[in-house]
Amino acid sequence: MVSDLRTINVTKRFGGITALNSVNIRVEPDSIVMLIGPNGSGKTTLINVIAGYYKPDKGHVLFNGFDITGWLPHEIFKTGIVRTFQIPRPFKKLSVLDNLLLAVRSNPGESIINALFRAEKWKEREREALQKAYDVLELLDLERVKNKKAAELSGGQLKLLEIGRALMAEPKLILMDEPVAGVNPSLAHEIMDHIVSLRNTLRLSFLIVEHRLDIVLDYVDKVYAMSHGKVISVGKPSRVISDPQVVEAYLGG
Amino acid sequence: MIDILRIIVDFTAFYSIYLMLSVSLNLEYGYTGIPNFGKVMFFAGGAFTVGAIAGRMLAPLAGIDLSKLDYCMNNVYVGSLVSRYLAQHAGLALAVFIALVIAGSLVGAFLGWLASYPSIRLREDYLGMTLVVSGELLRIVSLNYDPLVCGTFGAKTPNPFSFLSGFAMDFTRSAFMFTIAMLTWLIVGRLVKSPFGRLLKAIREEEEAAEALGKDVVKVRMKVLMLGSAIAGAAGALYAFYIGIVHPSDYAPLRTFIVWVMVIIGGAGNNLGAAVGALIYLFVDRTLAIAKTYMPVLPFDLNYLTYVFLGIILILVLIFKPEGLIPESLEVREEIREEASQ
Amino acid sequence: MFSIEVIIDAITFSNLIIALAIGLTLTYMTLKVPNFAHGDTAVIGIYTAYTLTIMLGIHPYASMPIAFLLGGALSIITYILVYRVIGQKGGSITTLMIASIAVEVIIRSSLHIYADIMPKITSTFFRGFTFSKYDFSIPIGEATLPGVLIVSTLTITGIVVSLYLFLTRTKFGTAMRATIENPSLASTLGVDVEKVYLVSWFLAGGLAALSGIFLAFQIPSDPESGWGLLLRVFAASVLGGLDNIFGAVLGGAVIGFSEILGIYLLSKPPIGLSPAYRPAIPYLMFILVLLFAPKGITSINLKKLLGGEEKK
Amino acid sequence: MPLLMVENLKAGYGKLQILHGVSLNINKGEILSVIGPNGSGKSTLLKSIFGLTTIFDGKISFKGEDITRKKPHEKARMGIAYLPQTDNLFTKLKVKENMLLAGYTLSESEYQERLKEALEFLPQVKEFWERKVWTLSGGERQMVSIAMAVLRKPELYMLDEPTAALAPKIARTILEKIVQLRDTFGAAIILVEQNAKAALKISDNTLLLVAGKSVFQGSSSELLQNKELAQMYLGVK
Repeated sequence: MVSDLRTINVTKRFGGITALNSVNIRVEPDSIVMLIGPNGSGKTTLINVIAGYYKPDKGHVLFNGFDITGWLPHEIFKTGIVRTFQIPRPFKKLSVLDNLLLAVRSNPGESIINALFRAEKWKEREREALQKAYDVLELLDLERVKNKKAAELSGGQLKLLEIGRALMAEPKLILMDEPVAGVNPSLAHEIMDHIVSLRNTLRLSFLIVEHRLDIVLDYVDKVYAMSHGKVISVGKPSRVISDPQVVEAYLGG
Repeated sequence: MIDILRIIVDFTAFYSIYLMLSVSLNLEYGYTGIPNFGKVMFFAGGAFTVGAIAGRMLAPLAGIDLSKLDYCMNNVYVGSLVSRYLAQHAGLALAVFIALVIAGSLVGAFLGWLASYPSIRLREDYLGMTLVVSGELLRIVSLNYDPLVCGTFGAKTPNPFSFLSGFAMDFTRSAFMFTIAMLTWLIVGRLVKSPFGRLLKAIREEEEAAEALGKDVVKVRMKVLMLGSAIAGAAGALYAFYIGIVHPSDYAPLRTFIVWVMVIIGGAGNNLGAAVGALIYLFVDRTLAIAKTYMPVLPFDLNYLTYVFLGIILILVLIFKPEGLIPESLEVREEIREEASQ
Repeated sequence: MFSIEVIIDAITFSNLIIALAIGLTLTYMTLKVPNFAHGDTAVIGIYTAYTLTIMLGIHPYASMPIAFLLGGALSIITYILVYRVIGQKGGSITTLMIASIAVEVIIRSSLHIYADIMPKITSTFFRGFTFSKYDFSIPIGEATLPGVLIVSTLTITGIVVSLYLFLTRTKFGTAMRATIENPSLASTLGVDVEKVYLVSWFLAGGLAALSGIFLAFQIPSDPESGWGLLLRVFAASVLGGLDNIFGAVLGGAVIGFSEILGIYLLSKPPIGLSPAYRPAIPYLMFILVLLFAPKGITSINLKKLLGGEEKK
Repeated sequence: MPLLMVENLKAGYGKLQILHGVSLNINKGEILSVIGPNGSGKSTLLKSIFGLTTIFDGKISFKGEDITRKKPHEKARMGIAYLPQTDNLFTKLKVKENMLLAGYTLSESEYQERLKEALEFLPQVKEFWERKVWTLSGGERQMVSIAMAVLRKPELYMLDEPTAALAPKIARTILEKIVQLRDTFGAAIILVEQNAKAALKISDNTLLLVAGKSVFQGSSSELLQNKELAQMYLGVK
């Protein structure tokens, strides 16, 4: 699966504040890239620009060479970029299984005509999706709760469901906003193990915003450090966290 | 005996109309979360289609030259001549009936498409107000603009079942109406059980998450409002034929309220709930209407007391059982699961 | 261009809409839900005054304080019994709106029952009556100023001024504005938020019932009068932005004037529209405002004029 | 006996646990800064002490009294002032109206007296007395919110990132004012700061929070000399 994301000089302003100032990043195929930086450094804004929730004022977002700048969120999804939310947003009154099935890409059963008159068109698809959903449930250890309302899950399970939905969508690149925040350490390591194995087996790429450096750092290939809307350091994890500029930005000089 | 049968036949006709309305509102509000406070507008759209077209279209066939007489001043007369003509041409009569019900639903869908423009952009409170106001705007225009449904005169609708008479006619008409209503109910029931129905609930629960999963929320809302309004339009057309006259003042906001009562009491987000809600409402309403004829003369119109009761019941349900009598159920997808495990 | 009668009509009608829009905005700011029963509260005022006039011979203007208290009390009761309970149970905006429509239907139908019963007791019609025969008038030059113009203008001006002073010059009024903006912060400072809401609902209901009386001086009234008023008040409040009382004053004036002056112009040749289309003017304006300036006219202009920051 | 004592606090929002056991002590006349990377639970700690989160376990005592389950307004009345990072002012109201509300529960004479004190402490506030809050700059707003707190004469201030998004010069002025709060009124102050260096300079003690746990607790000078601070702060080790 090919996946190559680049942002070129992406700039985004809110009122008088420049949230992103000419940001260039690249997520290479089959890689796990991490974005770090103190509060207000622009990490989530960058995710929102890439996922189509904000339009950048300047610059471009390229995915596999296509210019996807300013596309709407549901159009971005179609390119294979899928995002997760910092605070999980499950469909609360639906079962865990339905939450997963909803993430299926271009389900023919989601059109009125097919739903009513062409069951043969979507039943097959639904069956495949169900098989896949079971794999995902097993992978994320959510089998026991598959027929529970999403509203009844624990905080950690909701985080997993958020990731599960992204996996169901046959992504090429997953944008993750704090996947392990508020998750206990052993589960957090499990989540990161999953991410690495997905990269290795399905060859997915990840762009991860996370503060839990203690947990995540060991798993990633490359780190971008941001401060005040700019990229201030990039490279191998060990290099970036010992970069004096990064330490300075965190400590607030 | 025939009295009871007549009551049942009359009940069935009304039930068909209200079932369609509550099913359509449930689709919009219960499943998709669109608070349609202007239901009566789409209902009126269907009824006005019949009122505006039926008499005028069929008059030449009955040998009336509309250029020589004022249709609105004479529409009762024209209507009865047309009915008499249709009595001789059963096939044509039924074709006209079906065609106009379809036309009514198309007009409903068109109005739904128009209404979907603000409904996509507005918050729920603003949307609620907008739909109420739009419904009233349509009523004021129809009351004053004669070429539509003859304003305050009202437009007589021809009776497409006049080839029958007496109980046979009432029975056949109710049977037709009930068939259409049941078909609607079954179709919507099938729809909400499908992946499309699942998508509707997802949009209701978390709009942004649905977008993040590639769903075109705007388009889906638009489709739902058009479909719901098409059903309401068809119900309006049936109502126009059943009552025999289309009078704009009949399409007051109170009708919207009644449909909400049915959906909330029955249980929003459950297709069976919509059917049960309509049944309960109609049972109370018809019982009171019949009881009225046997009761001593009250110093006021009993209908008003009915509305007071309905209002109180609605508030009590909202407070103590907001999920309704038949709450939304969790979809377990047994059938497909079994097939998958094979 | 406009005769003095038309201007008088427009001012009197606007006064009414302004008073109602102020009340609607007050309650909207507390719960963020449009109160559909607001127009009916005005009709309760009309019926209170009418009953007192017919049965006790009290002049409609003299009934205004009683109508105020009654409307306010009713408004508080519905708030406590319905909206507060549903709000505490976590009811959504839509749920509250449905409840509000139910309250509207209950009040309107009760008024109908009242209007059915009363004629049998008093041998007088309780529908389609006006107070015009009780009104006084003052001749000025060529024209005659009807009493309702003077009384309603003085009353509404008095209300707006005293409301302004109350909200800006008193500690409780300041606390009300603070609560409306940020209830949780206000409560941490020791403001009794619940009391603020009760006062808001009381004032809104009282104002509606009191000013409703002016309507019956202008046009025949019946239990259905409240509904038509309500939709005009929606238009006025939305035009005013629904987030400040002075926007409501402006919105009320714009809607009231456009309706009266608009239909006057449209009904004359060359257009010659039927005057029955009159309510279509505020309804159309409402839809246009929502489509093109959904936050109301005042908010847009204020922000641009003062160069204020954007607030989420 | 410390003024405020937090023992093994576990708290979060609904089902989501953010704090996994945090303990701290603070005495009168002391500034305690809470530092740590974002997402470590600094703001949650203040909110939890003030009673705005779900507390799963642990104990909070103020002046020897167990206040773990007390409601925010009760805590406010006991003498704890909490200044959230945002929404700590009525933006549509004038500065003087905000001050009036800060003294809402006071009698008129008491209010005038306290107002005098507050304005002596922060004379700058008089300069924008008649202006609506939304027309003020971030630094001016911060002054007003501190003045509002001073008016209520609390024994414990809890300030959540009072210098966030402020220009460095203004941030320094605010920090100076915080030191003065301690020196003039003998108040205890818990200061949550993103800017760790600046916070360490003015505080007596420091609590370093990483991933919802206290990693270091002790005198600020001790921490400043600690060579591994940076690594600890980033939460790598």
